Amino acid sequence: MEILEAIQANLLSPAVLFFALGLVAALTRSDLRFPEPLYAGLTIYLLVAIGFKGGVAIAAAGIAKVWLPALAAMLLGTVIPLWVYPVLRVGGKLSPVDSAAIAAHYGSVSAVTFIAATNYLKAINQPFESYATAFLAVMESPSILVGVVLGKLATKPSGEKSGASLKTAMHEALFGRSIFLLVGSLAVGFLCGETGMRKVEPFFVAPFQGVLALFLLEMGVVAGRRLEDLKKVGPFLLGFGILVPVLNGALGVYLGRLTGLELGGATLLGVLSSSASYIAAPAAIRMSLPEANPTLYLTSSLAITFPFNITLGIPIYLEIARRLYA
Amino acid sequence: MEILEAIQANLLSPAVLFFALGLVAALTRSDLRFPEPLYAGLTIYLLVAIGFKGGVAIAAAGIAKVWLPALAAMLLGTVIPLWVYPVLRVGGKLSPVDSAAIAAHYGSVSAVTFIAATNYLKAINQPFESYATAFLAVMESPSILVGVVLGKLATKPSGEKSGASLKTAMHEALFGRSIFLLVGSLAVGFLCGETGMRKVEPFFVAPFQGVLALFLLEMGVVAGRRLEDLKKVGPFLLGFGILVPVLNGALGVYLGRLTGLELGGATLLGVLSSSASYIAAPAAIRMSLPEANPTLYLTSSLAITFPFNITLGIPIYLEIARRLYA
Amino acid sequence: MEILEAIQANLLSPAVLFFALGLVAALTRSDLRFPEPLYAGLTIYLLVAIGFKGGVAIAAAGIAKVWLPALAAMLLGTVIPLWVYPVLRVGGKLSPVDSAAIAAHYGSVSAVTFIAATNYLKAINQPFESYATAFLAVMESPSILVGVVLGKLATKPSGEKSGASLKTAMHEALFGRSIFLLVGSLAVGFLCGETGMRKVEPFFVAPFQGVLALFLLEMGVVAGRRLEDLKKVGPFLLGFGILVPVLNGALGVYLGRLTGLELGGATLLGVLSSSASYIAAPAAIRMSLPEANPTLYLTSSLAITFPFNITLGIPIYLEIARRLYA
Amino acid sequence: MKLVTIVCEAYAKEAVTGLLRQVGAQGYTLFPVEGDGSRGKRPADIPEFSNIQVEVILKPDAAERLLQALGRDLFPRYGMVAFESDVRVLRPQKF
Amino acid sequence: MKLVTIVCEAYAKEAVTGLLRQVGAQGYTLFPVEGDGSRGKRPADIPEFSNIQVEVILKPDAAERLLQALGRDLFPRYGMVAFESDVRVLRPQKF
Amino acid sequence: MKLVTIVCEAYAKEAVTGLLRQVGAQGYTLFPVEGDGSRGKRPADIPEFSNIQVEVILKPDAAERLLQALGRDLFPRYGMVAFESDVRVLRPQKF
Ligand SMILES: Nc1ncnc2c1ncn2[C@@H]1O[C@H](COP(=O)(O)O)[C@@H](O)[C@H]1O
Ligand SMILES: Nc1ncnc2c1ncn2[C@@H]1O[C@H](COP(=O)(O)O)[C@@H](O)[C@H]1O
Ligand SMILES: Nc1ncnc2c1ncn2[C@@H]1O[C@H](COP(=O)(O)O)[C@@H](O)[C@H]1O
Ligand code: NA
Ligand code: NA
Ligand code: NA
Repeated sequence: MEILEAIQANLLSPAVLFFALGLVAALTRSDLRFPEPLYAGLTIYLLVAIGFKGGVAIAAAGIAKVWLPALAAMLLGTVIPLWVYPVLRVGGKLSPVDSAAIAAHYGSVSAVTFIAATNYLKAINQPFESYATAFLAVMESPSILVGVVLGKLATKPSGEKSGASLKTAMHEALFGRSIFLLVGSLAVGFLCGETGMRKVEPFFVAPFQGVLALFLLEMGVVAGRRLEDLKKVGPFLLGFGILVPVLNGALGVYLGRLTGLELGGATLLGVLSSSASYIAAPAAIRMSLPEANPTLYLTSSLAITFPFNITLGIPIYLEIARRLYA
Repeated sequence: MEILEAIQANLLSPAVLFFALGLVAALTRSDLRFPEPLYAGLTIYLLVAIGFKGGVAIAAAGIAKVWLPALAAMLLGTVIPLWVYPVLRVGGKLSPVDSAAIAAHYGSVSAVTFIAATNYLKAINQPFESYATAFLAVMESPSILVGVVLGKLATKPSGEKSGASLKTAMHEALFGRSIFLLVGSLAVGFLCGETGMRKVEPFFVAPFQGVLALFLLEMGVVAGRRLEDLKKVGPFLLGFGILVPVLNGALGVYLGRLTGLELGGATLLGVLSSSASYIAAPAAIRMSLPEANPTLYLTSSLAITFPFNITLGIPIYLEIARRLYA
Repeated sequence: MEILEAIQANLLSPAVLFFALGLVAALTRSDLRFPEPLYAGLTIYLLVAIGFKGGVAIAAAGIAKVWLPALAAMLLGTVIPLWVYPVLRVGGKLSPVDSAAIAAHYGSVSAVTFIAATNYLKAINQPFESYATAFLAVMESPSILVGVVLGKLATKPSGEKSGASLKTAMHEALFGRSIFLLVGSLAVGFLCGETGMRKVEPFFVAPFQGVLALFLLEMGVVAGRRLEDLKKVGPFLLGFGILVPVLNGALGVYLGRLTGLELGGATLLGVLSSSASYIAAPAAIRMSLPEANPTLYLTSSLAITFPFNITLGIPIYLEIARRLYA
Repeated sequence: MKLVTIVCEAYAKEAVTGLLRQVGAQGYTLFPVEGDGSRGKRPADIPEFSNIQVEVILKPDAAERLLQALGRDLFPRYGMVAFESDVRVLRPQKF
Repeated sequence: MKLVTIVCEAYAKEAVTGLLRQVGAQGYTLFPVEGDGSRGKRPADIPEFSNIQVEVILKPDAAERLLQALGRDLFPRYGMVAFESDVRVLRPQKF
Repeated sequence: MKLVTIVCEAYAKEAVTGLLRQVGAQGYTLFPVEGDGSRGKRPADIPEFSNIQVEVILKPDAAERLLQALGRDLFPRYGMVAFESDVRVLRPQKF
C-alpha cells in the first residue's frame, strides 16, 4: 500500500523525528527550549531562504506560468475562511469573533508546513514546480483580512475604533514580519535570478533541510506545551483541526490541477490550503481582534493541525493528487 | 618525537587557537563576549550534530558492536567518582559535599572535549569508530547520580528533603537540556540512518569544525575569566585537575582496548574518562547539592582540566593508546 | 559604458538587494528587526571569517609582500582625519569635538563595506590580493586615536580626566570587540595556514556571501531608521558623506598603486579609505568623547556613506583603479 | 513622581505605547520578560506567547489617567498586570 | 499590595518559583539579568554563571511569608538578593 | 534602604558601574532594555543604539551621593534617566 509507505518515509525523516523529539521534551518537562533570538533567527533564515528560492524560480519559469495558479491560491485564501466560519458558528457553537479568528488561521498558511512538504517531495524524488513559493506568498494575507472583517461585522461596529483596527490588521497582514520577509525575499530572488543564486546557494540552499530539522525540534517543544490545552478546546475543535485540513487539502489539489499545475505543484497547493497559520495570523488577529480567545486558535492550528499535517497530512495530499492525476 | 609533533598539530588547529584567542580576550579585558542566545544556539547545534552523527553510526555498525564498550563507559562513569572522592577528601582535605560535587564532574564528561578529540583524530587521519558518541551519551548521567548520592550521604540525611533533591538530580541527569539533546538526537539519527543523514549533512556535518572553532572562542573567554579563581582553589586542585584526568584517560584507553575497541575508539574512551563535565554536571549539582561551592568544581573543570585536555591531553591519550596497541 | 554596467551588476547582487529590502522595511514601518544576539552573532561570524581568511592569505603571500601597503593603510588612517577635520570645522561650521568625532569615523573603516567589495570583485571575476584584509585590520584604530586626540585638544584640557579618557580610547581602539576579533582571527589564520583553512572552509568560506546578504538586510533596517535624521544633519553633511568618500577612495587607490598593489588590491584600499566606521569608531568615540553628538557621526557614516559605498561607491573605486592602471 | 510598570503580552505593545503617548508620557523603557499568571505560562521563547514589561515615569495625574485608561480599554482584551509606585527622579522637569 | 523582587542565580529558578506557589502567589514575572555582588561578576553569557530577576505581586502577609522563607531556606544556598516595596495595583483582587 | 534605577545608553556602562563602585555599592544588577525618550527611539537591536537598565541597592546616603554624581558628571554626556525608591531588603547588613 503506497500511502502507508509514503507516510512511513515521512515519519522517519529527520525533520519529523526532531519534531517528535521536541514533543517528548515538552511532555517529560525537560528544560530544553530555544532562546527567543534563536527562534527568531531560524524563522528569518527559513522565510528568507524559501522566498529567495521561490523568486529565482519565478524568474526562471516566467510570470506567464505563475499568475493563474497564484490567483487560484488567493481565491482559496479568500474562500476558505468564508466556508469555515459557518461551520465553526453552527457546528462548534463558537462565538462570532472566535469563529472569525479561527477561520482566518485556516485560510492563511503555515510556511513551515509548506517547507516540510517541499523537503518531503524532494526526498521521495517527486518533482514539483519550485515557483510554488509564490502561492505561499500570496496566500498568507487575504484570509487574515477576510477573518478580521468577519469578526468586525460580528461584533458591534463601534465606528472609528473598528476602522482603526481594520487598518492595523491590514498593516499587519501586508507588512508583518513574516509576510514582509517572504514577499520581500521573493522579490529579491526574482531580481537576482540564477546569477545571484549561485553566490548564496551554500548558505540558503545546502544547509536548508538541516536548519528545518533543528527548527522543528523547537516547534515540537512549543506544540507539546500546548497539548495540555487540548482539553480546554474540546472534541469539536479536535475533529475540526483534522477534517477541515483534509477537505481544504483536497480542494487545493483540485484547484491546482484545474489551473494547470503538475502533480507536485498541485500537492503543494493542497498542503497550503490545508495548513493553518501560526505565525502571521496570530499576530494580526491578536492585534485586530483581541476579543478572540487565543487558546482556541493557537491550540487548533499549532497543536492539532500542524502536527497532523507534517506527519500524516502531507503524504495524504500527495496520495490525493496521485489519484486525481492517475 | 611523535608526541611533540602530535601536540603541535593540535595546538595549531583553528579550534585550539581560537580557544587561546578567547583566553587572550578575557585577560586583556576586551569586551568580547557572546550573547547568551548565541552560546545556547551553538551548544544546541554541537550536541544535536554530534548526537545525530553518532546515532547514524550506531545504526550502521549495529548494536551488537556497541553495547559492550558502552557498558564499559557507564562503568567508568560510576567508578571514577568513587575513587576520586576519597582523594579529594583525604588529599585535598575538602568537605564531603565539595568532594562529592567535584567527583561528579570528573566522572561525567565534556561533550566539547570529545568533539575536539574527534576533530583532532580526523585531522591527523587516525580512523576511529564513529559510534563512539554512544559512549559520550551514556557516560554523562551515572556519575552525576553517584556524586549526588555521595553528597547526600555525607550531609545529614534530612529525610524527605534529601529524597526530593535526589529526585531533582535524577530528573536533571536524565532530562536536563544537554543530555536530553544528545540522547534524543542519537535516537533520531539511529532511526533515520544514512537516508536521513544525506539530507542534513550540509548542515550538521560540513560546517561542524568551523562552528566548533567559533564556540571555543567563547569557551576561551569563559575559561579565561575563571583564571583569577585559580588562586582561590589552591595548588591541590591545580594538580588534581591535571593528574587525575591523565590517570582516568589511561584507564579509559585500557578499558577501551579490553572491550574490543580499535585504537581510535579507545583514545576517545580515554578522552571521555579524562574529561570533566562543565555543562550537565554543574546544572544538576547546583540544584541538588547547592551547599557545594561552585567555585571549586567550575574552576577545576573549566579553567584547569578543559584547557589542559584540549591542548595537551588529547594528544597524550592518543600516545597512550598507541603504546598500548603497539 | 562599463561603469554603468558595473554599477548595475552591483545593484542586482543579493547583498545590495537585501540591503534595499531592509530600507523598505524601515520606511514602511514593518516590525521586521533582528534580535540583538542575532546581530551580534552575524557580526562575530563576519569578522572572524574575514580575519581568518586574511590571515591564511598573509601566510601564503609572506609578510614581505604585505608590510609596505599595510604601512600605507596605516598612514591613510592617520592622514584622513587630519585633512577631514578642518573641512568639517570650516566648511561645516561644526564644533571642534563634533568635527573630531566625525573625522575619526571617516579615517577608520567599515568591515562590512570591505566585505561587500571583496564579494563584488569575486562576482565580476576581478582578481585581488586576498591578504588585503590585513589593511582592514591595521586601518581601524589609528584614526580613532587621532580623532580622540583632536577632540581632547579642542576641548579644554582638564588634565587627569583627559588622560583617563585617552586611555579609554586607546583600550577601545585596540581591544574593542570588533578590532579584537578581526586582528585576533587574522593571527589565528596566519598561524593555521592552509591546513587549518581546509577544516573550517565549509563554515567560514562557503556560506559567507549568503550570511553577508542576510546581515545587510538588518543593516538596511538600521540605516533606514536613521534616514529621518538626515534632516537634522543638514545638507553639508549630506554632501560631505558622499564627496569625501570619493576623494578618499581615489587617494586610497592611488596609494595602493604606489605601494605595488595590483588593480584589485588597490581598489580595496580605495574602498577602505573611503569607508566610514560604524561599529568600532562609534563605540570608542561615545566613550572617549561623550560630548560629541552621535546623531551627526552615526547618521553620516551609517545613513549616507555606507549606503552610498555599497551601491555606487564600490564600482566607482574600481573604475578609478581601472583608469589608473590602464 | 510615579513609576508605572505594565507587564503584558507582547502583542499589546502598540496598544500600550499608544496609550502612553496619549496620556503625555515623554518616554518609556521596555524589555521582554517571561511570566506566569491566570492565563498560564508565557515562556518567552516564541513571540506568540511572550510578554513585555513596560516602565514609564510620569507625573501623578498622568499616571492616574494611564491606569484608568489601561483598566478600561486594555485589561478586558489583553493578559496584563499594572502597578504604580512612588519614585524620586533626577531632573523631574523632564517628565 | 507588595512587590517582591528577587535577583538570584538562574539555577535557583525552580526553588524560587516553587516557593512562590507555596506562599500563594498567583503569578510572577521573570527575566535574565547580569550581576555583580559578593560572589563576583555573573556575566550572563553562559547559563552556568547567569542570574535571573523575579518580580511578584503579593498581599502583604504573603510577601512577609515569602521573604521569611527565602531568608531561611534559600539564602544560605544560593547567591541571592531580595527586597520588597509598596505598589498600588490595578485590580487588587487578582493577587 | 534605597533602590536606585538607572536607564542609560549601553555605552555609558563603564562610566555608571565605575561610579557605583566609587559611592560604595556592594553589587548591582543590569540588563538590556529598549527605550524611547527625548533622544528618540533606542530599539535594542544593535549595540550602537541600545540601552541598559542598572539597578542598585544602597544605603540612603550612598544613594544620595550616587544621584548627585550622576546628575553632575553623567547626565550632561549620556542619554539617561535615574530614579530612587524605598525598599525593604532582606539582610540589610549586606549593602
Ligand atoms: N502576581 C503577579 N506578580 C507578578 N507578575 C504577574 C503576576 N500575575 C501575573 N503577572 C504577569 O502578568 C502576565 C499576565 O498575567 P495573567 O493575565 O494573570 O496571565 C503574566 O504572564 C505575568 O508575567
Ligand atoms: N547592592 C546590590 N544591588 C543590586 N543588585 C545586587 C546587589 N548586590 C548583589 N546584587 C545582585 O544579586 C546577585 C547575587 O549577589 P551576591 O550573592 O552578592 O553575589 C548579584 O549577581 C547581583 O545581580
Ligand atoms: N518617562 C520615561 N519613563 C521611563 N523611561 C524613560 C522615560 N524617558 C526616558 N526613558 C528612558 O531613558 C532613555 C534615555 O532617555 P532620553 O535621554 O530622554 O532619550 C530612553 O531611551 C528610555 O529608555
Ligand atoms: Na490554509
Ligand atoms: Na570523565
Ligand atoms: Na576610511
